[in-house]
Amino acid sequence: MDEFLTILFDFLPPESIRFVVPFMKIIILLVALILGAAFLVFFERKVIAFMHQRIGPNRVGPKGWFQSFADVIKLFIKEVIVPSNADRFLFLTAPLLSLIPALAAWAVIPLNETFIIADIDAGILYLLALTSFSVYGVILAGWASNSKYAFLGAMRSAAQMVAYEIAMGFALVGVLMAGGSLNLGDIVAAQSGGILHWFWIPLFPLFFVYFISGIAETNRHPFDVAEGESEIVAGFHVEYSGAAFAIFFLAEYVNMLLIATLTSIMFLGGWESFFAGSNYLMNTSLEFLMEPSILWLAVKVSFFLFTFFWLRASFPRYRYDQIMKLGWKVLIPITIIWIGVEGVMFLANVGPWKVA
Amino acid sequence: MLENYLPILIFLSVALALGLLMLSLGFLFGRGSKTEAKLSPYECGFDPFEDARIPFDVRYYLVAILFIIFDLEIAFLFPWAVSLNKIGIAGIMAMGIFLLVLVIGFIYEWKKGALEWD
Amino acid sequence: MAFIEIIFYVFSSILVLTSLGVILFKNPVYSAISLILSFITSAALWLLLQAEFLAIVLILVYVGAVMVLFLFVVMMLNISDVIRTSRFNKIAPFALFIGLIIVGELITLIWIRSDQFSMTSSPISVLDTSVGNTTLLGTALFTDYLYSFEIAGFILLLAIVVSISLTLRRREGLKRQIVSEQVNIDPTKRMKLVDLKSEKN
Amino acid sequence: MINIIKPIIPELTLAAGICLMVLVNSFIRTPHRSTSQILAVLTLVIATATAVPLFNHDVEILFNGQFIIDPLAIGLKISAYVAVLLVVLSTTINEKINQSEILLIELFATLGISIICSAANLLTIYLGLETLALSLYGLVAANKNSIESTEAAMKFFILGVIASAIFLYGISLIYGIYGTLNINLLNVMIVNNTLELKIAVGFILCGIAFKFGAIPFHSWVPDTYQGASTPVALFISTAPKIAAFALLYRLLIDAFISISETWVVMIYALGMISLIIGNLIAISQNNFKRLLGYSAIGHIGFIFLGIATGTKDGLESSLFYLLIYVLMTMVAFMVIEVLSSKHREVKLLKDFKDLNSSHPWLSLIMLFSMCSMIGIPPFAGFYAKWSVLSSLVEANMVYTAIIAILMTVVAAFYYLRVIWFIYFEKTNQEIGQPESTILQKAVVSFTGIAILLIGLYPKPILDFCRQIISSNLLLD
Repeated sequence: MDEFLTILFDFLPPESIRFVVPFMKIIILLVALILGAAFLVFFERKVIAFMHQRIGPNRVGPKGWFQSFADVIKLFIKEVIVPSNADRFLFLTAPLLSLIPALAAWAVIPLNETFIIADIDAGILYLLALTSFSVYGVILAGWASNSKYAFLGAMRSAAQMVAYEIAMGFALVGVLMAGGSLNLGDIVAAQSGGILHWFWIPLFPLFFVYFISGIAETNRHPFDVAEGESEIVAGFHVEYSGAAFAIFFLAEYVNMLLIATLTSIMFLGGWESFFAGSNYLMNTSLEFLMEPSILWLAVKVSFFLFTFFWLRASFPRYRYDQIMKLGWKVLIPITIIWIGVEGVMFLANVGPWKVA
Repeated sequence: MLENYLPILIFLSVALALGLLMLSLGFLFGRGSKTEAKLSPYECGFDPFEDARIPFDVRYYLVAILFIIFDLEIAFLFPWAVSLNKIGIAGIMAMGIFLLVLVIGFIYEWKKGALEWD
Repeated sequence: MAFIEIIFYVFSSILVLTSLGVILFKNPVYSAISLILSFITSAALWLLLQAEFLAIVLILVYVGAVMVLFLFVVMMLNISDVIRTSRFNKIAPFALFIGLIIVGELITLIWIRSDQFSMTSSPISVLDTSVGNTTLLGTALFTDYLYSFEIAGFILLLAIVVSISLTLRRREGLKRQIVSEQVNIDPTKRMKLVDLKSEKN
Repeated sequence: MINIIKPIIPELTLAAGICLMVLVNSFIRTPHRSTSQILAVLTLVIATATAVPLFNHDVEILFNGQFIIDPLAIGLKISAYVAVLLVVLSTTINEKINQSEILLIELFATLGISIICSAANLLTIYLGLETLALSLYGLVAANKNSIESTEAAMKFFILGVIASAIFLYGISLIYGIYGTLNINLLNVMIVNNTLELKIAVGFILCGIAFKFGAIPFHSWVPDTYQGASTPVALFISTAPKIAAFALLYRLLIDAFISISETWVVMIYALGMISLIIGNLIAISQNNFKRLLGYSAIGHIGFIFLGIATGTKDGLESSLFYLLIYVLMTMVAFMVIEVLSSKHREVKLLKDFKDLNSSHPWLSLIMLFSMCSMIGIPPFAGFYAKWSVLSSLVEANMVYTAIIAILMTVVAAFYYLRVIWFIYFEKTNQEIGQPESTILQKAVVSFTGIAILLIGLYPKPILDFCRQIISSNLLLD
């Protein structure tokens, strides 16, 4: 990718290459993300419709495939209402504050061995920092709207995100102990091999906790009390309309993609093949299945995305005290205990880590 | 090392630009009339009686404080987890004591009811 | 490397502006947001000093946690009251005086004595870049600075104890969900079959 | 292994006691005072018992230059533990504030004091300082339902964080100049007195002065003494002062002895202002706790003057003065604590009216404390003042000594006022029957008599101070 882009922009002065190449990579990634988010909305509706035994969107385009584009156009030609009591500047800044971290997190995510925008050492730390930053979009949206429902939603959401971020952070520590690096590429490399070499087996509780807190962090069902329709209308974005709402919407779906991708990378071996190192496929015509590829990552990500929808269709919304209880009293103890277990495993030299 | 952070800077600017673009597109295409009722905050059809920014339960602050403490703990755990191979048994024991102290704190929170939400 | 210098000046001017914003904005929420921005820009400056781990932890802890608490507090204030009773002008001369002293000291330090600073070796050259910044920090923290690290653990415990003892008020008469009781319900105690004799005409 | 563990056994004891107390507090719904108190007392007794044999331990620096064990550290630790022990023993149960948590936080503070006493690194000093400061903020605010206490805590907290920020700024300047935080290394590296060093020492001195409560960093002292509940004020006025002395010693003597001419001037100025202004303001106070706050400032002035002589003799007498001061002020607060009941707190001077007729024994003890604070022989306070004054004279600071004597006369005025109220004012208002236990009365009596006994035979304490100070090889 890098070489290709370098050759492509060969005509530019050499100093600018280091700006142009990442820029082009970013554009490619952003287009993919936005398209992904658009189709994700469509799939969500289709999957849930399937589970409800309905048809779902089927009017726009063949079998409804262009539904999301119609939605996007609709959203953009709608009026952006800024309520009269709202703090105008913050009201319009809040959506940006939730979009920017959601997108910028992708900078450190490798999609295969070579495609990564910023290969920094402290990748996971960067991700955690950005995740913690995303709470501001919600809080400020709620405060700036100057509406009671929005404010309540923002407060709920902030306390919830805060609780689940700790569980998430502890789960990440477990991954780090196993992977021995903060760099996501290195973590995938530490899992090289087939499905039995991935971290989901030694870190099963953390895998579970991470995905659940990921759902809670993105304010998705069944943890969506921040926008619980039946209680506080639409929560923190009750006053948002048109393009401003679209930004929140985009951020939410990009975050879903992010959580699914991260879970795949950290616990399911990223782009490694399910069959890597398998003796049965060796030297057969199916040997190509053992190669690592971005497609494997796509399969894993799709599975987690499907799980997002599946959970949404299956579970009723949690009550708020139950959410807090789950976060503080179930997930955090599990992660702390498992970190202790990992420490013991490390001392006893069992597990995936290499003792130097 | 710094070289690796340049794309992040570019990415942040691009993301900001994208957000601003979306907002301005919304203002550009989205036309409509602004009426007083439309611009008032959403509140069941009534005019709101008071400012929406009301005081709320002290419990939220407690949660935020506890979050800071645990966040710091995570910040300590990160360098520990990646240097496990280098610090040896003594390092692992050190973190064991540290975690033990904080687990005692966690038990205290739990038993005192600071984690209850009612 | 001129580009890094440009970045440095951009971020430092943002830092200065946002720090001014913290004290000059009348609306405390805006002050808090300025503070957040200034943390982010100082993190960027730390990054320029190769302090990768610390820069990101600055964002993680201060922006991600401490400022959330600040915003909680500030948002609860009745904004119009706060603006009216702002006593900024009374304290300003004193604060300005202290600020000027500190600025003056820094200028003397950097300007007049800059030749002495060369005696401390530049930290960047010492670092072994093949191992990550975080790993190096971890290695030092858990071996050389073990004692301080454990003290930090106790300070955190103290913070837990103090914050709980200061903020927690038990409200009376609340009903809580006790899951274990719900799960361990004995159906025979909840339901009773009663034979009702049918009415006879 | 055992060689590393042995010097830190007192700290480990405290830490284990703290953990145990946190657990006890979390599992017992309504913790009995006695459980917590017994635990706290046990912890402190064991800590003291393990610290005493370490007094003759070789001077050693452990944990990569972060922990030092020398007679100074151990001596100050023992004094602090004993002081806290007496405080804990005399604390009454009171349902209004959560007493068991107060005891717990006091143990935390003791741990902080311990850390400061044997810190060999500016980082450890700062950590110990923050442990202590954070617990003190919590203690002052512990009386959640009292506006006075909350206000005092707020003031204390804000001033405290500013002071520690300034202190930290000084430390970072030092680190910027010398590239190390290790006190021994600093002592070797600091040879010439540069401007930036002076600035850094000035900043650090601000932090120290705040901890002591010297003017102009004093404004938290009267407010917290007045606002905090009596057991808390009792604690704040005693053990943390010992920590402040350790802080001063570790920084100014251990690290910056080679530039003593710089900080001696600053200490002298601080001491002089505190002595004069503290005593003058104290005259007009009607609230006894507030009065003790201002009198504390005056005493701190005395202690600073002793240090400002810059001689070993002056340091010894300052330390002696400090220990005696801790004892005297402890007695004064203990008497209020014992007199106060659940329903009313004795705090105004007029509450003492005619105390003699209802509580003659407590009145006598209060008389001991006040006379000692004035410096009337044969009470301990006399020897404390006398030793500081004589070291001042020896250091050719005769005029300073004269001013100090003058201020003692001023101070006598307000201390005598207390005595006047106790013995000569008549009132119809009965002071209620106190709810204090026999244990508390025994502790008060013990400390009260100790003032007299030390006054009659000051040699052991003086020798103790001499041994602590002269153990330091860095002093000339």
